[in-house]
Amino acid sequence: MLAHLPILQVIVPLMAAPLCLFLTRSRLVWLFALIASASAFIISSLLLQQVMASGTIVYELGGWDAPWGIEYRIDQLNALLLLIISAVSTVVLFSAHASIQKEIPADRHSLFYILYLLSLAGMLGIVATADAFNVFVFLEISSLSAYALIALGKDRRALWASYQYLIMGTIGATFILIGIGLMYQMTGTLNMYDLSQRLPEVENTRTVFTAFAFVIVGVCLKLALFPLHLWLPNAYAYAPSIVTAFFAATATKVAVYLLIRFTFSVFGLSFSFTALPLQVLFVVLGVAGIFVASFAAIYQSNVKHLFAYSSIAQIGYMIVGFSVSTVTGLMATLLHLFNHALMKSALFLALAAVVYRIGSVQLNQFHGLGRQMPFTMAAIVIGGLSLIGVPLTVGFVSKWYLVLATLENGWWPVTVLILLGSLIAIVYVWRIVEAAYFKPALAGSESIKEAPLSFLIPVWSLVIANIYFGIDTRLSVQVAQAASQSLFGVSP
Amino acid sequence: MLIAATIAILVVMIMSIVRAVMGPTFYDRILAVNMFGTKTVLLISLLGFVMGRPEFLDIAIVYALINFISVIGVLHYSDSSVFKRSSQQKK
Amino acid sequence: MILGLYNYWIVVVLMMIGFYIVIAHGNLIKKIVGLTIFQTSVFIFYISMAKVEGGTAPILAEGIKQYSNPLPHVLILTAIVVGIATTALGLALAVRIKEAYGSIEEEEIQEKDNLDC
Amino acid sequence: MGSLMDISSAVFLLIGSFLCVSGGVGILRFPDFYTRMHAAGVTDTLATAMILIGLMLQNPDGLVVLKLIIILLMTLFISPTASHALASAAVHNDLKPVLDNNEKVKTSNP
Amino acid sequence: MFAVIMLSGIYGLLSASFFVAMDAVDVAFTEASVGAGISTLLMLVAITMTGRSEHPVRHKPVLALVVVIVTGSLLIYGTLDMPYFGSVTAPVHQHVAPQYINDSMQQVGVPNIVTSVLASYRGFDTFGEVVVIFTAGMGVLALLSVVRRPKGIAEIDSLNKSMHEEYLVLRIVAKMLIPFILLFALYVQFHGDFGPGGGFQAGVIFAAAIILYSMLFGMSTARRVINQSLIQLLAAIGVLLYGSVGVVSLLEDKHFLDYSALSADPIAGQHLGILLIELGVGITVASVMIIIFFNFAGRKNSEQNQESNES
Repeated sequence: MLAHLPILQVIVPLMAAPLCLFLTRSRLVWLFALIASASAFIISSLLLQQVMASGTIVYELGGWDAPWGIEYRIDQLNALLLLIISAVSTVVLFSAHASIQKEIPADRHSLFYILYLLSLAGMLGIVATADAFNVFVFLEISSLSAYALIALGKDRRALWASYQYLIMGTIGATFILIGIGLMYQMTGTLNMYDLSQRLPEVENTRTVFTAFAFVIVGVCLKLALFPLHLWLPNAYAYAPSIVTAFFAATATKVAVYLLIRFTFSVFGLSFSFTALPLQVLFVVLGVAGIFVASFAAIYQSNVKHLFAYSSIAQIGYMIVGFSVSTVTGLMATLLHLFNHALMKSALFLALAAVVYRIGSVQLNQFHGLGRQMPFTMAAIVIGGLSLIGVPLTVGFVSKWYLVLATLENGWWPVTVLILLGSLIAIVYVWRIVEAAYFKPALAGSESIKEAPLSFLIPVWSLVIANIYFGIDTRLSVQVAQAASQSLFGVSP
Repeated sequence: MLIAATIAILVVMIMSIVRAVMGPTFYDRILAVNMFGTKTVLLISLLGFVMGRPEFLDIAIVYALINFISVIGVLHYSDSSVFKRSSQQKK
Repeated sequence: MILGLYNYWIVVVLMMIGFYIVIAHGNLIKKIVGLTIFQTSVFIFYISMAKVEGGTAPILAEGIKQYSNPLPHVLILTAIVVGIATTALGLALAVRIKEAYGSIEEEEIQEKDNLDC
Repeated sequence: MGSLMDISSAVFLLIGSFLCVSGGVGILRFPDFYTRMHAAGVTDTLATAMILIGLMLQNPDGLVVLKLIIILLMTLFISPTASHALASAAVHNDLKPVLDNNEKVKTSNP
Repeated sequence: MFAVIMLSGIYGLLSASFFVAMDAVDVAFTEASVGAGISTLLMLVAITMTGRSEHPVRHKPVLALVVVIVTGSLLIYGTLDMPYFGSVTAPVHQHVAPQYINDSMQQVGVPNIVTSVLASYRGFDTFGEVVVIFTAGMGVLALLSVVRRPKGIAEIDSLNKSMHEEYLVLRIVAKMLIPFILLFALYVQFHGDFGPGGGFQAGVIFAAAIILYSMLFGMSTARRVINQSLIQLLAAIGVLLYGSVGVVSLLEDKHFLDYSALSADPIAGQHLGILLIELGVGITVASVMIIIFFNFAGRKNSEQNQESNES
């Protein structure tokens, strides 16, 4: 069975989703979904081991050879992403049962799990596949389920946010579709590896240039890169908390993965960074994103909004690392991918616990929570510290490499700006700390208790991972380095 | 001769589009769309012959069906919305 | 010579009409109509890419040498399905928005949203 | 024999096309809805029949003719039914003048 | 608003005729039933629920225009280096496609190349497509399903009846047509190997017949015929049927969706595999379309109910 791991990775959650309809009780469905997600996690860790040991795995679906059939091609980069997605999904799903009891009407519970699994399967599918059109199909699976999940939020603004996301997401997907079509037209193939072989022959044509532009813009829409980020804060803020925790940690990561995959593997490094002034463009957008989103975060009164804006800022960091386009820069991006998934899932899951107890995430409701929910709040503080990039947390590791990468290239103004951006992060994290620890508790809030264990265990396992990977960086750095080196090695 | 018939049908299709755009009442539009649909059925059967592959008449059948269903649907829903409004007026 | 590309230009114009409706119109249903047009134009683009001069439909029959390219047809079949799925979901959302906000105009919803905050 | 078939097929197609075009002119030029419907409904059925029969004569081959007959039967069923439904719906709503006014206000400014 | 919907319906029909002219018969089939049929119907239902009035645009969308023009001109610029329309030497026709055209008969044994590519070579895409449809069905359920039984259902029924008495002719014709449509759907389902058609188109046609029935005979009558939860299970079964074909090939230690695992003779295996997965596609598509439509219409009925209760 080991040879079939790549496909099992996607198929397990995908097949589990319709099976959920046959189970009637909400708890059973939850257990089933949890088992499916956990097995996806186990598969992904096995895959990562295999890839690190023996290099890229190629799996042909339907037994047809590559350019004619669809193939899965797992290298270090995908394996890392697969691990992140399935791990976050499993941990988050652990506390889903308690959380959605409060946030979603009872008759929608099994639908929630179905959509959740579909979305998970969609993301895994995007990451695992090596076929450009297959990317589009799985992108739609994950985004359609995402729209529905976000719309399940209690607030009516969830509907509007979901609608906006739908419009933006569909435009993005259609742009990607146009880009794929143009590429196909010039090369006659859809397989990514085959494309990378055949694109250099035609790389000076205007069509390929247009294809590149469309793919990049489409991916950036999904990525919520700075000027195209407008859908993200509301979608994250009004979705059910579990959904926010899952998407904040994974959805944009998948888009970053696509960006890296298309620029590095498909179009090739030399083309990607000469056709458009991509380097300058992305540095400017990335840095602008960091500042605009961080400043916006300071003025939010809804904590979910606050962290959503900080997500946009973090995407800015990833883009800066990406635009440096050296091994170190890409490594920093990948590390930040990994680390940001850890911190954001911890933070939003802790927020889910807060919602479970007090039913709101307005900052002024947080007063005195530091004493009433000490463990949850401590988790938020550590997550926040990680967001700032304090040493001994994961945030420090990735910022360190980012700074190294920019200095290596002699971009010291960018370095300064990155450090300044981190200072702003201190401000917004401090606002939460201030509200939770230094404000008197609200009247009538004495009854608020610590969150149940079903929240605390996943939150704290994420927090401990945050600290562990901040101290013992061997594993994450090793994988990220291998991935970025292979990307630079493969690209012509 | 096939070509001539095709052209004639294309002309009629354009005419019915014009009617559909101009209106003026909502029923005119439905009428035009309905006519457009039947003409499409004809066009497709003709095209099959023009291209020398007349096996594709299945599509024409589907068209006829879909056309019928959508006209019924339009009438059904327009009627019920009218009905809704009249009930509101009674209020 | 340049006329050999005319069909793509028509497709581009159609696409842009759809795209314009999506971003410029405030009515939620109209936006979805625009989205449909946008997507359908992309389908037309793929299909016209597949056409071969003198070719016929890719169903094997005796005595026919030249077929059009079947691959884009397959892709577009899939994409049409994706399109109708998106449309259905978008319309469902619009209906719910109408129930929750009492309006399907972008600006009014935005105003009501600002009041909520 | 072959030429006879061809000629008759051509004649049928020609009549069909002519009817089509006249229907099209009718739908454009007639003054109000009911007359337009008359033009469309009448020519639709006959023109379709003519063209389909013309096509049948083009290729007298089992399955194709069968399908053409199916299409013909379906249009013979569907087209008058649809016209009938349309007309009755219009009449039904015209009987309520208030609604009619509403209708006009709404549709003249869509 | 109605005009907009009508015209978009026409656009669907037109693009479908264009697809026929471009030799894409399968696509035309689908676009006809989807673009002109189902999606127009859905939009109609949606606007009856949201109201058909529309406010004039107040702001000047200059920015939108600029974005559109920039994108458009980029695309035009991109077309300049494209191979000419219909050219035989375009790379599209040189690289992957010829193999499909030349070898699919030996490898898959199905004359319709589109079907063999769809179901066999790129079978996984099609699996994704089924899942997309399934996702949409579940999403619509999550958004629109109404739990409580509408109270005044009998009242609505009688209203429906009075409304439909005018449709007497329609009803009789429909009664004659519906069995034929269902039969035709089955024909399309199983004839997909040889001519245009296949699971998706058959599913849509099947669903269209049910929708026609429910429109003419009232939603509650149709509900009596088709059980809601049964149809949800059917949607899941379709996906599972497709997936289990793949799982069987995994168990035989072949690659996922390798149909040669199904039978000793590879061609027979391909035939069986394609038959099964097309069936899965058909079941899922038909049931999801019915789910979507019923939930839209059911929501509308319950809305009307509330109104009539209020008045």
